[in-house]
Amino acid sequence: MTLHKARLIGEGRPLLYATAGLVVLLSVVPMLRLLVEAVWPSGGLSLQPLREVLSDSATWRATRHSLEVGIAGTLLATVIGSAAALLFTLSDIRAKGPLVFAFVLPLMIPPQIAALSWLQVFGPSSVLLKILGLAPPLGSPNPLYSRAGIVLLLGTHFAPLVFLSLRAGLRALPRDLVEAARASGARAPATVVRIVLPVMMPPLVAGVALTFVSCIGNFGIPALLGIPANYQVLTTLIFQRLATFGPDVLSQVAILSVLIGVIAGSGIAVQGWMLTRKDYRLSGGGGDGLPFALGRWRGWIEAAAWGYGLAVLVIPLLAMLCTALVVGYGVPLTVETATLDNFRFILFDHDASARAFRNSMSLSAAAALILVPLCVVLAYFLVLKRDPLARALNVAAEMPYALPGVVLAVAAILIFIQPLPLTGGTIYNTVWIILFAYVARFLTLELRPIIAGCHQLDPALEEAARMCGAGILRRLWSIVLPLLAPAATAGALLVFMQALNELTVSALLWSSGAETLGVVVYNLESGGFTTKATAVAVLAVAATVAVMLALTLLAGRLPRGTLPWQK
Amino acid sequence: QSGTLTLYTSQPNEDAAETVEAFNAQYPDVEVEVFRSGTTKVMGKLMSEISGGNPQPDVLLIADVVNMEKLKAGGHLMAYQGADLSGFDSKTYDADKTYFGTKLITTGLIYNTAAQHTPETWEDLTEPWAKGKVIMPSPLYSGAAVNTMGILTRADGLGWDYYEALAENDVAAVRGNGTTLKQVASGQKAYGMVVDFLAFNAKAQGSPVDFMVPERGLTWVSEPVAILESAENKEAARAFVDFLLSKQGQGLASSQGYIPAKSGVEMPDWLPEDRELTLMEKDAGAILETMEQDLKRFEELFGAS
Amino acid sequence: MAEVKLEGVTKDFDGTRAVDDANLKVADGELVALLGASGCGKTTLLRLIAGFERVNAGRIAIGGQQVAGPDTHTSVEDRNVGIVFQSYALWPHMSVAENVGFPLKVARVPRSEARQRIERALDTVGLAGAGERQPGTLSGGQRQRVALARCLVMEPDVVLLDEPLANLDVHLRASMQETFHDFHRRSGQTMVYITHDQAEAMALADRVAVMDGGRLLQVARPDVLYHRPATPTVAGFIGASTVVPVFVRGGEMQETRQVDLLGVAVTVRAEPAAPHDGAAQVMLRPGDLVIHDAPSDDRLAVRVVRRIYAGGHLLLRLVHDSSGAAFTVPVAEDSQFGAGATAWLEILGGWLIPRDDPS
Amino acid sequence: MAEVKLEGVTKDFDGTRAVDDANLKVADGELVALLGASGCGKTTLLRLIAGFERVNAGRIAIGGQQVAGPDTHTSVEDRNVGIVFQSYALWPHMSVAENVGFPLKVARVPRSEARQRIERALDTVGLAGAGERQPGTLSGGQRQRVALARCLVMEPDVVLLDEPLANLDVHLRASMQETFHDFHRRSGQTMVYITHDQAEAMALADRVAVMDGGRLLQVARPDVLYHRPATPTVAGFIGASTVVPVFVRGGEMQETRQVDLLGVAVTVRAEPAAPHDGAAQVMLRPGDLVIHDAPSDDRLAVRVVRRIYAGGHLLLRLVHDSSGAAFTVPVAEDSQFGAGATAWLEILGGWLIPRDDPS
Ligand SMILES: Nc1ncnc2c1ncn2[C@@H]1O[C@H](COP(=O)(O)OP(=O)(O)OP(=O)(O)O)[C@@H](O)[C@H]1O
Ligand SMILES: Nc1ncnc2c1ncn2[C@@H]1O[C@H](COP(=O)(O)OP(=O)(O)OP(=O)(O)O)[C@@H](O)[C@H]1O
Ligand SMILES: [Mg+2]
Ligand SMILES: [Mg+2]
Repeated sequence: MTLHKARLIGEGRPLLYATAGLVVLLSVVPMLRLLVEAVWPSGGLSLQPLREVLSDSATWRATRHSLEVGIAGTLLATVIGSAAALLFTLSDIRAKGPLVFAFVLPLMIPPQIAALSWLQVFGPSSVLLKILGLAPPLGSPNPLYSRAGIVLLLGTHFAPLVFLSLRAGLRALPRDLVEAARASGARAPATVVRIVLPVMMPPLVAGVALTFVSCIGNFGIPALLGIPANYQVLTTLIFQRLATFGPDVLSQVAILSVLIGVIAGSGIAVQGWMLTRKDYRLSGGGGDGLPFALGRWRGWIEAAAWGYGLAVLVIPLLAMLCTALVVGYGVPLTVETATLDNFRFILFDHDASARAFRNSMSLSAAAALILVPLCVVLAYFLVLKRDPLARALNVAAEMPYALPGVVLAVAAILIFIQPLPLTGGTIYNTVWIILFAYVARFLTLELRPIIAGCHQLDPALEEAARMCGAGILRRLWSIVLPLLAPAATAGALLVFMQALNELTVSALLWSSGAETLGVVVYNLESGGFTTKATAVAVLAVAATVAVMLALTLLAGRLPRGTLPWQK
Repeated sequence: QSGTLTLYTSQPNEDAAETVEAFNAQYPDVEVEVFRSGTTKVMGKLMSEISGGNPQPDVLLIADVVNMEKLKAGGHLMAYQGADLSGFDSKTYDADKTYFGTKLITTGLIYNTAAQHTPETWEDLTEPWAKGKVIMPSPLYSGAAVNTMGILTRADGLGWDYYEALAENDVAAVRGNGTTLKQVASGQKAYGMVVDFLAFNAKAQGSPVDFMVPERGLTWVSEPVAILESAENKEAARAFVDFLLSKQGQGLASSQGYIPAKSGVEMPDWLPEDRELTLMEKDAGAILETMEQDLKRFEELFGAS
Repeated sequence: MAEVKLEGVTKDFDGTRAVDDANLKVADGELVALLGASGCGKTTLLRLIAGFERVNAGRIAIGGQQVAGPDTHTSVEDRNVGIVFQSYALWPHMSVAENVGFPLKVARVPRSEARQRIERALDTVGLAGAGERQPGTLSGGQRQRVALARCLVMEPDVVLLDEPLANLDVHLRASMQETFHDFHRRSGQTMVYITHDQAEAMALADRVAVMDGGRLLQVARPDVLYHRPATPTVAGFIGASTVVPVFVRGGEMQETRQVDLLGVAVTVRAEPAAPHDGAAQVMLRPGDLVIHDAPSDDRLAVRVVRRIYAGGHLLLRLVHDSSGAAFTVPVAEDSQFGAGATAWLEILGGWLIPRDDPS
Repeated sequence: MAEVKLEGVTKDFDGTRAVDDANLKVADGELVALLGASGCGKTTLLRLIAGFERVNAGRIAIGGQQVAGPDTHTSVEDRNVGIVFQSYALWPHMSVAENVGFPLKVARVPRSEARQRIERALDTVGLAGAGERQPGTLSGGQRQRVALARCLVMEPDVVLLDEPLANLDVHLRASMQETFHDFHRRSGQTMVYITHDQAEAMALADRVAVMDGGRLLQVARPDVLYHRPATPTVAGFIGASTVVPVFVRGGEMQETRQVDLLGVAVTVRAEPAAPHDGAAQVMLRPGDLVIHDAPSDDRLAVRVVRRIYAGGHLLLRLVHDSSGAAFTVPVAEDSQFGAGATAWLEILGGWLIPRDDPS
C-alpha cells in the first residue's frame, strides 16, 4: 500500500498538472501574449491604444452588432439543431443515417459559398427563378446583405454544433425517464419540453455555448454579407484595422480581441452557472427507446427535413460542383462548357494542392486525435472531481476559438518567433506551429461535448473500476473514454471538419511545403482561379465524406452509438 | 550569390512562382523561400514578427506604397542607393530609394457581357441605368481601393461629389476585388471597379466579363519592392531587386499581363488597341496624409446602418 | 377503474421469447401479484400492458377497450396506467416535489390542489418535508418511495408496480404494504404488482400469478397456490417446500393417494383426477415434516448440513443423501442437531403435484 | 484477508450527518451484516470503508494499516476491497464477460486463466453462457448477479456488499445465500454486508450491526440481537415484535423484573443492572403472546384489524385500542378470528429494553 505517496500527491495529480500545463500553453499563454501586446507594445507600458479603442464609437457599435448577430444566430442554430437532433434520435423518421449526414456536412461547406449559392438561386441570375419568371431584375438589392442575412447564415452554418452535441447526449438518455413521463400522461411535446430537454441540459448548453462563441468569432459570414451593408461586427472591425494599418495596429487588434474574449468568456460562465444548479447524472444506460411515432405528420416532417437538407447542403454543393466543372467563373454549365480540367489540374498538375491535402488531412486528424485524450482528462477532473484548477482552465480553453483566426495566428507568431527556450530550436515556419494553433483553437470544440458527456455519467461506473484496482490512466482509457465515445466523436468530427476547412489561422502561419487546403483555395482564388479553387473545395468535401464512410467501416469495433450517423 | 532569400509577397501564386523561377535562372544558388498571401495578411504577419523582435523576410513585394511608407516611417526599410532606375518615372519609386515600383497594376471598369450597357467612363457608374447594379471593393478593407479612392477624389471633375453620387446610386462596397469579380461574373451585379489582371484572367478563362479602360484613365498602384533593414541576406536581396527592375524582370511582368514600370518594355497584349493607356495623376504622399479622414468620410457615405 | 385482459400475448426480443402465450384476466379492482424468478419476463409483461412494447401476438384489453393486438396499439399516454419502475426513473433535474407533481402538471390540476396532493402523497410514503431535495441526494429506498408517490398522486385506472418495495427495509416494507393494502381497498384500482417476494405476494394479492420462462404457470388465490400448486415450479416458489419424485400406489379416497416416497409409504392429498399409479411428484411443506433423533420404519434418514438462525428459532437444512432431496425444517433454538449429525424425518402428508412444468 | 476497524468515524453531507461516530471492528474473516432503515447511512459507511468518501472525523484501518484519518486517505485502488454496488454499476460498453473480467485484466492475469475464472464466477451466479450478452439486455436480477460475479472474481481482502440480493427472487436468493455462505467459509474473507432483510442478516452473518440515523445502535451475534436488543429500534428491526411502555414494579431475581404492562402484571427478562422501578419499555415477541377468545384478568383486550395470509398460516394484526399498541400473532389458517372481532392476549414474558434510542 502506498500510503505515503497517496498523501503527498493525491489521485492523478501528475496527470492533471501535465494536462493543465498543456492547456495553459494552448489557451492562456496566447491570450496573455496578446494582453501584453495590448498594453505593453514595443516594450513599454502605453495605455494610449486602450483609451483610443475604448473611446471609439465604432468599437461599441461593432460590439453591439456582434452581440446582436451572435445571440440571434445562436438562437436560430439552437432551434434548428435541437429540432433535428430530437427528430433524428427520438422519432420514427425514416432514413436517419442519410439525414444525419445531410445535417452534419454543411459544416464542410464554406459559408461564403453557401451564401453565394443562395444569392444565385434567389438572385437575379437564378436559372430556376428565370424559368418560373420570378427572377428579380439584375442589380436589385439582395435581402441577404443585412443583419437578418448574417443571422440566417450563422444559424444554418452552426446548427450542426448544437445538433452533434445534443445527439450525443440523447443517445445516453435512459429509456425509463421518457417512459415515466408518458405514463404520467404527458404526450410527445410535453415530454420533450419538460423532461427530455431539461435532462439534456448539459449537451444542449454545450452546443449552444459553442455556437455562441462560433458566431461571435466568425469572420467569413459578416465579411461577405455585412460589409456591403456596412454592418460591422468585432471581427470585421479587427480585419479593417489590420487592413488600414494605422500605428499601434497590433495593440488595437489585441484590445478588440480581448473584448471578444470577454464576451465569449461570459457565455461560458453562464454555461457553468446553469449546469451547477441542478443534477444531471443519469444512472442506467441508454437503451433503444420506443421512438415517438410521428403518425400522419411523418410525411410532412420528412419533407421539411429533406427540404432543409436540400437548401443547406445540396444547393450549395451543386453550386460548387457547377463552378468546379466549368472553365471560367460565371460560365453557365452546359454540355459544351463542362470540363474536368479543373479537377485534373488540382489532382495531377498542382503540387501545392496535393501537399495541402496531405497537410490538412494530417493536421486535422492530428488535432482531433490529440484533443480527445486531452479533453477527456480535463473534463474528468472538471466534472467528476470538481477540481478548481480544471475549472479555471475551462473558461480559458474557450478563448483561442473565440478570437478571430488572424489574431490567434498573430499570437502564435508572437510566441514562437523567437527560438524556443532551452532547446534553441524553433517550430516557426514549420507545420508544427499550425498544429499548435489548431489544437489551441479547436480545443473547445472537443471539450464542450465531452464535458457534457461527463455531466451525464453515473459516477458509480468509475467507482466500480477503482474498486477493481484500476489506476487513473486505466480507468480513463477503459471506462471513461468508451462511455464518452459518442461525445468525443461528435467533438472530434467538429474539430476535423473545422480544421480541414480553416483558412484564417494558417493564412499567416503557413510556409513553403506547409500549405493547408485553406491556403491553397485562397491563393488560387486571389489569383483569379475561382473554378480551380472550387474544385479543391469540392474535393475536400469528398474527402470528408470518404473519411466518414471509412469510420463507418470501423463502427463494429467502436462503442455503440459512437458515430452520430449510426443507428 | 547564394544562401537563402526570404520573400514576403502579395503577388498571385503563379506569378510569384514564375518570378522566382526567372530569378533563379540568373542566380541558381539562391534558394528563395516565399510566403504569399493577401496584403493585409502579409502585413499582419510581418508586423507580428517585428513586434516579436525577429522579422523573417529579406525582401518585401506588396501591392501598395501606403504600407511601405509606414514601414519606412518605422525605420524597417533599407535604402538601396545603387538601384538602376533608368527608365522609371520618379513617381514610381521612393526618393530615398527605400522602395521601388515594379509594375503598374491598374483599376478600371468591369462589366458582365450580358448587361444592357457598357460603361465607358467612371461617371457612367452613377447613371440611372446602373443604379443598384454596381459593386466595388471597399477602401475600408482593401489597400488597392484606398488608392483608387485617393486618386478619384482628387481628380478634376470627380472629387468627393463622385463618391457621393456612387453612394446615391446604391453602389455596393464589398471586401475585396475577388468578391467584386465573382459578383459581376455570376451576374449578381452588372458593373464594377476591379483590378485589371483579375478581369483579364477571368475573361481568358471564358467568364462573361470584360474590362474597360475609362476615358479619364485608370487608377494604379506600383507594386513596390523593398529590402528590409533587418534582412539577413542583403546581397541576395539586392540582386532580387536588381532583377525585378531589370529588362528581363520587367519583360516577365509584362508577359504576366502587367504594365511594366520601366519605359521601353513591351506592353502586355490585353491592352486595347483602340484606346490610349492613360494613368491618372496620383500623389501618394497626399493620399497617405488624408487617409484617415477619407476613410471616415467614406464610411459615413456608405454607412447604411 | 377497469379490468385488464390478456389473451395469448407473446413477445420476442430478437430471437428470445420473453413472454409466451400469456392469458390473464385481472378483474376490475382486483390486485394480482406477478411472481417469478429473475428474468422470467415479469417486467416485459408489465411493459406490454403499459404499452411500452408492442405485442408480437395476442391481444390486450383495458376496460373492455382493445389497446394492443395484431394491428392496434394505443399509446401509453392514452391508457391511463400508472407505473412504478423497477429502476425508479426519477427525473434528475427536478426536485422530489416536482417529480411527484409532474403528472398533475400534465393534467393541468390547479396549483393549490396539486400542492396538497403532492404533500399527501409524500406523507403517505414517509417523505413529508423532503419535497425540496434533489433525487441525486436520496438513498436507494428514498428514491423508490418518491417513484411510488409519483404513481399514487395520479390516481390512474390501472396501477402497474414493478417491485415497488424491493429496496425497502422490513419495517418500511411492512408499513408500505399496509399503505398499499389500504390504498387499494379505498381506491378500488386494478393493480398488477410484480414482486419476487412470495410472502409479499400472498399477503397483498387477491390472486397470484406465477411466471416462469415467459409463461404463466398458475393464477390462483394465495391459499390455493400454497396448498395445491399446479406444477413443481409453483410449489417451489410459494413458501418453503421440497419436491420429491414418488411412485403412486393407488388410494381409496377421491382426494388422497398412497405413494412410495423414497422408500417410505405416505398418504398425500391429490386432485380427484390424479392417476392411481405411475411416477409422479409430491410437494412437502415444513408442516408435513417432523424431525426425530431415532430411526423407525416410516422415517427417512437425513443429514443435517446447516443450522440457520432465523430469530427465535433455527432452520435446519437437511439432505437425503441417496436421492439428493433437500429439506428445510424449523426447530427450536436450543435444538441439539448439529451440522453433520444424522436425523430422521417423519412425513405426515404432502400434495401430489398434478402437472409437470411446461418445457 | 484483513481486519477492518472503524473508530469514531463521522461523515457529513452539506449539513446533514450521514454517519455519526461509528465504532466497529470486523475481525479477520468475519462476516458482519449492516442492517438498518432506508437512508440510515449504510451505503455511506460502506463507501467510507471503500475509500470513495473521505471521513470528516475518526479513523479507518484495514489490516492494521490506517487508510483513512484526519490526514490520511489511501485511494480506493490501493485498498484491495471488492464492492458490489447497490445500482450494479455495470459498464454498458462491455459485454458481461468483459465486465467480470475487468479486474483480472487490470491485475494482468494471463488470458487463459482469466477466461477460466470468469467462467467459474459466472457459473457461480447462475449466468453461465451469458458472457457474450450486453448488460443493457439483462433483467434487473441478472445485472445484479453480474455485479456479484465481478466482485467474486477479484478475490479481494475485504468484500463490501451493498444489498447484493435485493433484486433476486426467494429461490435465487436462498441459493445465492448458500453461495455466499460457502464462499465466505472457503475464502475466509472479511465481509461487510448491507441488507435491509433481517432474516438474511441473521442467516448469514457472524455478527449484525444495526444502524439508525447514522449511528450504530448495537453490534452483536444474531441470537443476542433477537433476545436482548439494546434499544427499541433494534428490537423493532430484528424479527416481529411489539415495544410497549411499562412501569417496573421491582423483581426478585437478578435477571427478571415485574412490570405493569398496559394494566396487566407480567414478569420479563432483564439485564442484571436494570432498574427496579420507574418507566421503561418492554419488547414482546410473537412467542410471548397467546391469543384467546375469552377474557380473563391477566389478558389484554385487543381488536383484530387484518388477517394476512402467510402460506400455511395466518398472521393477525391486533391493536390495543386505548394505547394504540399493535401486535402481530401467527394463527392457524382456519382460525375463526375475523377482521373487527375482539380477542384476548395472554402475555407470557418479554424483554426489558435496557436503553432508549440515542436521539
Ligand atoms: N430490450 C431487450 N432486448 C433483449 N432482451 C430483453 C430485453 N428486455 C428484456 N430482455 C430479456 O427478456 C427476458 C425477460 O426480462 P424481464 O426484464 O421481463 O425479466 P424480469 O422477470 O422482470 O426479471 P427481474 O426480476 O430480474 O427484473 C430476460 O431474459 C431479458 O434478458
Ligand atoms: N452525496 C450525497 N449528498 C447529500 N446527501 C447524501 C449523499 N449521499 C447520501 N446522502 C444522504 O445521507 C443519508 C444516508 O444515505 P445512504 O445512501 O447511506 O443510506 P442507506 O442506508 O444506504 O439507504 P438505503 O437502504 O435506502 O440504500 C441519506 O439521508 C441520504 O439522503
Ligand atoms: Mg424486472
Ligand atoms: Mg444504500
